[in-house]
Amino acid sequence: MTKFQRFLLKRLAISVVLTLVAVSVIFVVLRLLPGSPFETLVTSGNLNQEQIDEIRAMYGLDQSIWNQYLSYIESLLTFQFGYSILRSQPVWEVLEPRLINSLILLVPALVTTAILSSLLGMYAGWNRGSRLEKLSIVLTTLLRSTPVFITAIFFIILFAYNLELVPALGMRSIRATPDGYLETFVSLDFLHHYLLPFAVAVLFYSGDFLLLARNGVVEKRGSEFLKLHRAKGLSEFQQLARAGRNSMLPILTYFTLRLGMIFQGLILLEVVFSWPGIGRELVLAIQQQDYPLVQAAVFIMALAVIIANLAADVLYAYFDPTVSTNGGGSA
Amino acid sequence: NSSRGESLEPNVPDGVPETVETKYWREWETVDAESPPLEYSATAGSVLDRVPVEYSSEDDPWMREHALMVKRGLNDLGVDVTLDDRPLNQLYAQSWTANGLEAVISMSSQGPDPQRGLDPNPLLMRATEESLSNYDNYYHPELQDILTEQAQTTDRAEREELVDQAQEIFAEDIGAIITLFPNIITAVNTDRWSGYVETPGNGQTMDSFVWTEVNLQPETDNRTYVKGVSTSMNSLNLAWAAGGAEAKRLTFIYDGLFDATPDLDVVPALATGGGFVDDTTVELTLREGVEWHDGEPFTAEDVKFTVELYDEYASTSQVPFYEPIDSVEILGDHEVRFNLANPDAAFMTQRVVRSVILPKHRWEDVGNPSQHNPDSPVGTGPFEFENWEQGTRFEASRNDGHWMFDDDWRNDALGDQAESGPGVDTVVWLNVSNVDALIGSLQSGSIDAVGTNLSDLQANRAANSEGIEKMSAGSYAPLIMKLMFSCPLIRDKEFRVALAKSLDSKGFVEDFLHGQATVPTGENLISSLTQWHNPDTTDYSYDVDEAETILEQAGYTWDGQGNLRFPNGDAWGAFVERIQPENTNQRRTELQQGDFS
Amino acid sequence: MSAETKPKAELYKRVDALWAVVREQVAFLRRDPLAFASMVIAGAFVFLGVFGPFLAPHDPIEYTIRSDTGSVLQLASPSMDAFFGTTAFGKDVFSQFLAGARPTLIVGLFGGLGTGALGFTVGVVSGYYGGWVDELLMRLTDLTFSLPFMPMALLLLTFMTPNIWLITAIIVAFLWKMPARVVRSEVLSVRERTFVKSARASGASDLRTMVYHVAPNVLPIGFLYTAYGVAWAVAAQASLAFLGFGDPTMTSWGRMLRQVFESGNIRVAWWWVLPPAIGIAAITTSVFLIGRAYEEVINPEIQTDQ
Amino acid sequence: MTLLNVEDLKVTYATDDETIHAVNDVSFSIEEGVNYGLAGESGSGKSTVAEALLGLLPRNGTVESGTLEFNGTDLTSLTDAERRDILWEDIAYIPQSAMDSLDPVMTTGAQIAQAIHTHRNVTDSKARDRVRELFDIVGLDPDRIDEYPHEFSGGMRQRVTIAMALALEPDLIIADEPTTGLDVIVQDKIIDKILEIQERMDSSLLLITHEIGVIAETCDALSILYGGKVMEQGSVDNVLVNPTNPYTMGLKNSFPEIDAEDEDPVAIPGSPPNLNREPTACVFERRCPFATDDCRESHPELIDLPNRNHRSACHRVKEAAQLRRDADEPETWDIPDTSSVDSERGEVILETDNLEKHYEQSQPLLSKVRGEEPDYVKAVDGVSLSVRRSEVLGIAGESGCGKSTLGETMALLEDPTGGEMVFDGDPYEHYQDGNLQSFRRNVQIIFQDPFDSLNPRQTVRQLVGEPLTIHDYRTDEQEHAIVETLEKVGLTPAQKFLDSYPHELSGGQRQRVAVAKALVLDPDFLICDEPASMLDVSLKVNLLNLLRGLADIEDLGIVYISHDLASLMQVSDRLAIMYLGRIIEQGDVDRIASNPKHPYTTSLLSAAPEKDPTTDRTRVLLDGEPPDPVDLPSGCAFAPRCPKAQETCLEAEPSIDQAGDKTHRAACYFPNGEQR
Ligand SMILES: Nc1ncnc2c1ncn2[C@@H]1O[C@H](COP(=O)(O)OP(=O)(O)OP(=O)(O)O)[C@@H](O)[C@H]1O
Ligand SMILES: Nc1ncnc2c1ncn2[C@@H]1O[C@H](COP(=O)(O)OP(=O)(O)OP(=O)(O)O)[C@@H](O)[C@H]1O
Ligand SMILES: [Mg+2]
Ligand SMILES: [Mg+2]
Repeated sequence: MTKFQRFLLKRLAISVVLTLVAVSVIFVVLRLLPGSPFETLVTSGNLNQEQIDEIRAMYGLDQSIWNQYLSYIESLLTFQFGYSILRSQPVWEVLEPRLINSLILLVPALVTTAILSSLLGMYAGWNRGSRLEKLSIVLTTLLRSTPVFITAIFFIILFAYNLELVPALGMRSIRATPDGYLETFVSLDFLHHYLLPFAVAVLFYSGDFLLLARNGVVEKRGSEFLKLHRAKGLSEFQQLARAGRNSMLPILTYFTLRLGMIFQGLILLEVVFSWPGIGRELVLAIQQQDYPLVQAAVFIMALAVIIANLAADVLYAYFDPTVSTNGGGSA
Repeated sequence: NSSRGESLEPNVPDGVPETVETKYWREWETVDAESPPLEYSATAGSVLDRVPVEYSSEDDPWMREHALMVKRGLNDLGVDVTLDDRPLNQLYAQSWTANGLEAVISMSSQGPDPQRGLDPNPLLMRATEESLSNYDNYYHPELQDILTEQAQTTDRAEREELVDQAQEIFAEDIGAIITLFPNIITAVNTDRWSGYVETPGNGQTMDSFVWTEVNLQPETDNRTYVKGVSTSMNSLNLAWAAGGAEAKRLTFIYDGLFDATPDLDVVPALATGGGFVDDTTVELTLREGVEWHDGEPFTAEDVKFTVELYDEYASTSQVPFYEPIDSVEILGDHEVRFNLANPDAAFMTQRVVRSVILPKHRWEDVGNPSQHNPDSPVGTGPFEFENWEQGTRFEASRNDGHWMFDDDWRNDALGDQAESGPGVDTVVWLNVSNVDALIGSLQSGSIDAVGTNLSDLQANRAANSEGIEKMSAGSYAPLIMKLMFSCPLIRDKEFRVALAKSLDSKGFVEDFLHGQATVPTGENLISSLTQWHNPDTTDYSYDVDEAETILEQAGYTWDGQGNLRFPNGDAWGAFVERIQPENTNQRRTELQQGDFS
Repeated sequence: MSAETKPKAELYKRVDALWAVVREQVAFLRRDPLAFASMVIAGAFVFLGVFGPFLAPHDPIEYTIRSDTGSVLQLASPSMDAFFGTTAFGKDVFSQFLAGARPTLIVGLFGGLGTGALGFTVGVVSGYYGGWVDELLMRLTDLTFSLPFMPMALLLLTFMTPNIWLITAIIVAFLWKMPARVVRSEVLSVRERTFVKSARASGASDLRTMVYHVAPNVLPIGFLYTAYGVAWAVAAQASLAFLGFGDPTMTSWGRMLRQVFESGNIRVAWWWVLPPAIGIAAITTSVFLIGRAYEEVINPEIQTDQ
Repeated sequence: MTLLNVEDLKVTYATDDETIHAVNDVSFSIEEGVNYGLAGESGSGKSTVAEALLGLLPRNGTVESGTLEFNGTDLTSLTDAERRDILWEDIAYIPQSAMDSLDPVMTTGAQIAQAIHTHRNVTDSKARDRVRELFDIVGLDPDRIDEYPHEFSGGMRQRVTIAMALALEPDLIIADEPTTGLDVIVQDKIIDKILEIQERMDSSLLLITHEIGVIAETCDALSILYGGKVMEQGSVDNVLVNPTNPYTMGLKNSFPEIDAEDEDPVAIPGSPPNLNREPTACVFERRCPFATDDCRESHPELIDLPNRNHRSACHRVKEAAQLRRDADEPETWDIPDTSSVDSERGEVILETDNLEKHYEQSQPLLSKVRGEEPDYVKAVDGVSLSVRRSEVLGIAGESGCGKSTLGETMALLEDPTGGEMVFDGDPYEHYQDGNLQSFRRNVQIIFQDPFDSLNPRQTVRQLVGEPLTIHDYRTDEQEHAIVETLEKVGLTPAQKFLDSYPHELSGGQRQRVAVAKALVLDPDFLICDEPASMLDVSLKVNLLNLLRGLADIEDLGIVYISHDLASLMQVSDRLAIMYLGRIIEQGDVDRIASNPKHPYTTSLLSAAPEKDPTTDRTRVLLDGEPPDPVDLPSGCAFAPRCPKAQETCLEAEPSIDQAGDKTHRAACYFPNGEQR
């Protein structure tokens, strides 16, 4: 077994344990919640106690907490998310299209911003002290630090309400009747709706990548090895490329981590734009106390983070020639 | 309990406790708690503790204003208030555990569920001891008897008499405070369609009734009617749906045994006639020649099957219908008999109306109907299912042969509001995420009507556009302020009366709802829009001075800063007497207590 | 020196030393105009947070603005009666804006300080002791990383009635991991520095070494993350309030935005949107900018050519 | 023909609040095929000159004026593209810190190939062949060209940069301190390699270093820089044999030499000038014992001296011969003569017997479960030695041989894993068992790095006072104790320093504070782990003298650890030579210096460069690197590298008593003395 494999194994084990713990925490928190969707029915005076008990039994809410926990763990880990209380559908059937909608918005946005902002950041770092650098930093800091829903509201007011360039809400125009993912996503109407949330997501994340790339390059620019590259007669651009290459690893790692946090990070974006994604669905489910749905959505989000963390560590260990792969700490 | 302001030294007549805590004064069948979740005590001569008042601003946009109105009223009496804005689900959660209210006053608006407009029971019966919804622990012996009796009185006239009495007693006793019945306000495009039907509690465009949709006539070539809504259906399983939207919208696809008109009158639907043969037996004749949307004929088998299925799998939305039915017998192809477990007066006025009958041939092979989500629900209703995409759209098309599309029939049911013409072809519900977008879509023509409650301001804003009109209809669903009857303060009827008189509901409706609500005469749960309304109930009209006088006479005093104090001395003795279980429904004078002012 | 004055003098020295550290730490403000401007904004914000509710001309929630005829001024644009216009129920936006700064400040400040302090402590302890303590604490941060903040906060707030202290606590409970990790890695490198070994060689206890030698040298990072913590906390609080999980008893900027958004009035009532939105954006951005300018100063690696 | 001609070069650095005049009117020229040296203390502007030549100045650096002519073209007038063409093709560069000069995410071979591709139009495989060839030339395994920099040791990385410099056979190689940071043996090998290759290629070399000895051995001509000014220049033979500038004299004198152990090195007191304005007086004036009013008026011109190829910038250049004589006397430099008080050695205060410190290597869980014996790094592997009061025991050895570990184990900062240690009559277990504080009070350790051994957030008062607080020692007169100690280590007046933070002090001052911190508790025993290696020569000498004085006057027992044999010779009474965790030779200083018995000692001694260019030394170059301390060969650990190794050496390990007598022992089967 090589050192790397050993490291991989240990990281994997940690991730599994983390998943279990995280899932248990979610369980405990969910069980602490009072009430359930049936309360509405009781309040309206329509159900008697027997009927309530019957329904609870149907969803396993009458079993001992311990049994509920076990069957919960078992079903989550086998991706059997159960049956949505409110939607009378398997949870996965509810979540799958939302997940796709979220991914279709967020992944391209993240990739775009990672590439563009990193390049811009590298360029800014290389021209440290220039107006471009200062401006880009202030601008991205503004976009990065302002909560995303505020940026989104500003954009809606400006581009949708005042300039009327794009629609403010939704993923497709309300009268559209697409069939299947292809028809949904490959259309001008979709693009029209896509632009605004996409732009906000891109801008929101631009700050982190820009600063990371900029700091990396600034750091490398004063370094000895770049001096040697310069002495060798490398052109300015080649030098920048080397500095960029040397700053890639943190960016890559960060990208991976961000990818893991993607769903949770932009819940508010989905809410403001009424984007039918998993984040918005989660907020709705929480409001309606649809346990199985909440549980599955939070689980997916946690899992994404855990997997991304794992991937980031592994990528780091794999791509950084100098990293020690004894698996000591995970940064 | 530290009190504010200067309290008086308690001065208590012999044998009278100095302090009275909130507690259960009767054994409650539905409550298993040792003690109520509210801690509020009355002490002779002490300044009243802050009165906790709860509401949920999620309930209605103006709910906080309403709460502030209550606060002002109590402040005017010298009572300080803690307003507790709670998440709606927490407000509901109190009923789940049914230990009672956590606040002295708890307000929430009731949904305009058709059942609540058709029969007085859904609202009135909450005042009975056995009701799960009686978590305010209200009890009035006489009312209890009358309500129990009327629920079993199948004779309409007799029952009406009893119901009238019940309303009088409740209002006089202030079993709760009923401030207003808010209107249903929406906006529609009148350039494209005419024939919007005003239905109480449902307005012109909401989904509890199909009148508008069957009556609409196109003003243009377009026969597809698009309604923007902000809540989405979660499934196509009407009977086992937990939410409200599917139970309403899917009734477009299904028919009930009877239906209700915009006057809240019962009219035949799948059943054409029949009624009680004795106290616990109901026989109905069913409409002949009705076909399911897939072409199968509708028969008594379907009715029997449906009721049994609901019962076996505990349908959530059809509880009112099947609950009293003990068994169903098929008397003929189009004749059924329901055997009821107990005499049930509401059966013919409420339970069979808007009931949903499922096609047996579709459901008999379904394993667990509560987890079944039919791909394409088949009913007998005026509209046929076309397609549904969760959270996006729902589409149904005209079932041309349905009796509702018969002009004569509609003339009967709708009276003046009936219009004739080619009618709609397709109805589309589009999910629009928020009100702002709804208005925008209506103005831009993407939708023809808003199927969500708007505020007056919003409706006016929408109506600013050419061809858009505001629509408003009254509602029979009240805003109820529950009072926690285990709390000594509330148990004092004198205080209840003063409280009722301190609330300026009319002013509130004028100021914040632009008059778009009905203020009832006194604390009457039953709206004047329904057929069960009694207009002659006691009205404790808004009058703060009078309220103060009442309190003063009951022995309450005020300290230097104007804070209200509990009675002291002999007056305290009278107070303690008033709040005893046998006296809590009586005024001071009825108990021959003196004037303590 | 009398026995009495000695501890006093000692105290002065301490205070002086602390003050010197703070002065030294904020010296960068003089050089960076952007950071300076941000500092001014942050100062104005603190002022608003402390005095805003007293300055508000009306009660932000209870007072209703009425026209001369006595009718309620609903959704009125800015005027002399209401500088920032009114809300859908005739409340004074200006008063709400002033009053709304306080919860934002409280959560921001205490959330930031809590995040910084907790993260700093965990980072120092974890990094300094290493071994199983480290392993345990770092797994704990892994765990908080994998529990998504927003959803968890929403869940927690559904069964506990939201109030600002609870919200602050939740924010701290989820955000401490950031400074903890960074401080820890910093401590790992400080721990290896000779002066720490030297402290041990002169017989200093672990606690003493940690408090006097390790902690002060990672303090700048702690400060930095406290600043970021403030920005995160403000943003988190605003986001929660916007989703309807804010403290319902207090007017906050996030809650104001929720009310405009929910009431379907963003399209018309710009006067109701802009004050809270700009308020939040300005404060988070300026705190971030201060943090960034500060980072520029304390991170020797990016100051190589100065 | 003149290859490079630098005329009146002036370079400034702009910083936030001031302008640093780093190089002021420097002129020199390098003939073809000549090795040229640039020497001077740290901060004298050596690197700046090199970077100006290469156009590599950082952004805040500007060439204010002057010409830089290379092969007839003026380098300052070139466009970027033209300059890039000349770089590497004609002028190659070996940067100061080879450790970090290689791109960490690019294989070493690729970095060299990149240089080739940039200038020559060759195929990949040709370039690779060339890289392999270059690796071979610099003595690296050609099969390792695809490895990343971190996979090489510091010395090997330095060779990679040399290989890179040679890639295109340039006319001029600029080597900026190519050996700083490497230990003597490696340094010696690298210098040798550079010379050998450069001989073969016939290129010129501009060698920058602060080690006069290295220049003396390798260069033909040199310039001595101080404060951005050329103080003296000319042929090595002239300048270093007969310096005419007081600065050169001071610099030369402060280099201790191994053979001259009787003569105390003399340091230049004070610190380098502040360069924030152009010099108006002679830059050396403030530290020069011979300064006159003239010197305060202006900086002297560089004057051609009568003998060929020798120039000096000194107002009193005419009196050079006299100054030279005076400069040899410590009194001239105001340095008190301490060597006179030679006290008796006292009783033994610390003794170790077979002391061991093995580090367990981290091991996969699986092997742990299986109960496999873990591997150990035998950093200290059976060391026996003793130190008396008033005695300085020197410990020498190349990097990584376990010197620091030994020091820290003796200070009980590391737990010994075997062997015995007795301090002041009690075994170390006694101290570990609850009496650690009393041990800590009496045994102090001073670390290598003056910049890092003081907490940057404490004032001198807090720093020096802390041990007193911890041990509750002299608490009532703490201030007095602090002042007293500071003055003892030569920080006078002490009051001036009390409230300073470390960053406000110079390196030498910091190291003194560190010493004061150790001495404030009046310890009995002091361990010094390379306390002077980071200091400039003159500061180093000061510190050595101070320690010697402490041993003599305060009756301290001192262990002085260093890889710099020359300074060890100066300060120690006895010497122990360490190799891979063992002491392989031990004895009185003069006996080891004059008659080393172990071949390793011999090579160590021979590796130290001589500052006098006229003396020739015979190098004993060692093959390879020290073996992996995890996997020691059986037998004598030195055998694989030993020029004299025989069968016996590989079979069993010789004990320290193998050769020599009581006062001079060596672990060798074939010691030098006996063979003679
Ligand atoms: N980038 C810079 N900015 C400001 N000052 C600088 C810069 N680089 C060097 N200096 C200053 O210029 C002077 C000369 O520095 P230089 O690096 O040339 O010295 P050196 O002789 O090479 O010293 P060393 O032996 O330590 O390498 C020093 O005082 C140094 O502090
Ligand atoms: N904590 C440790 N764990 C494992 N191995 C160690 C540890 N400390 C030192 N070593 C190893 O022990 C050996 C001796 O190291 P030490 O630092 O004592 O050498 P040194 O002679 O002081 O070197 P230098 O001259 O470079 O300071 C080296 O191989 C080193 O890698
Ligand atoms: Mg240099
Ligand atoms: Mg060492």
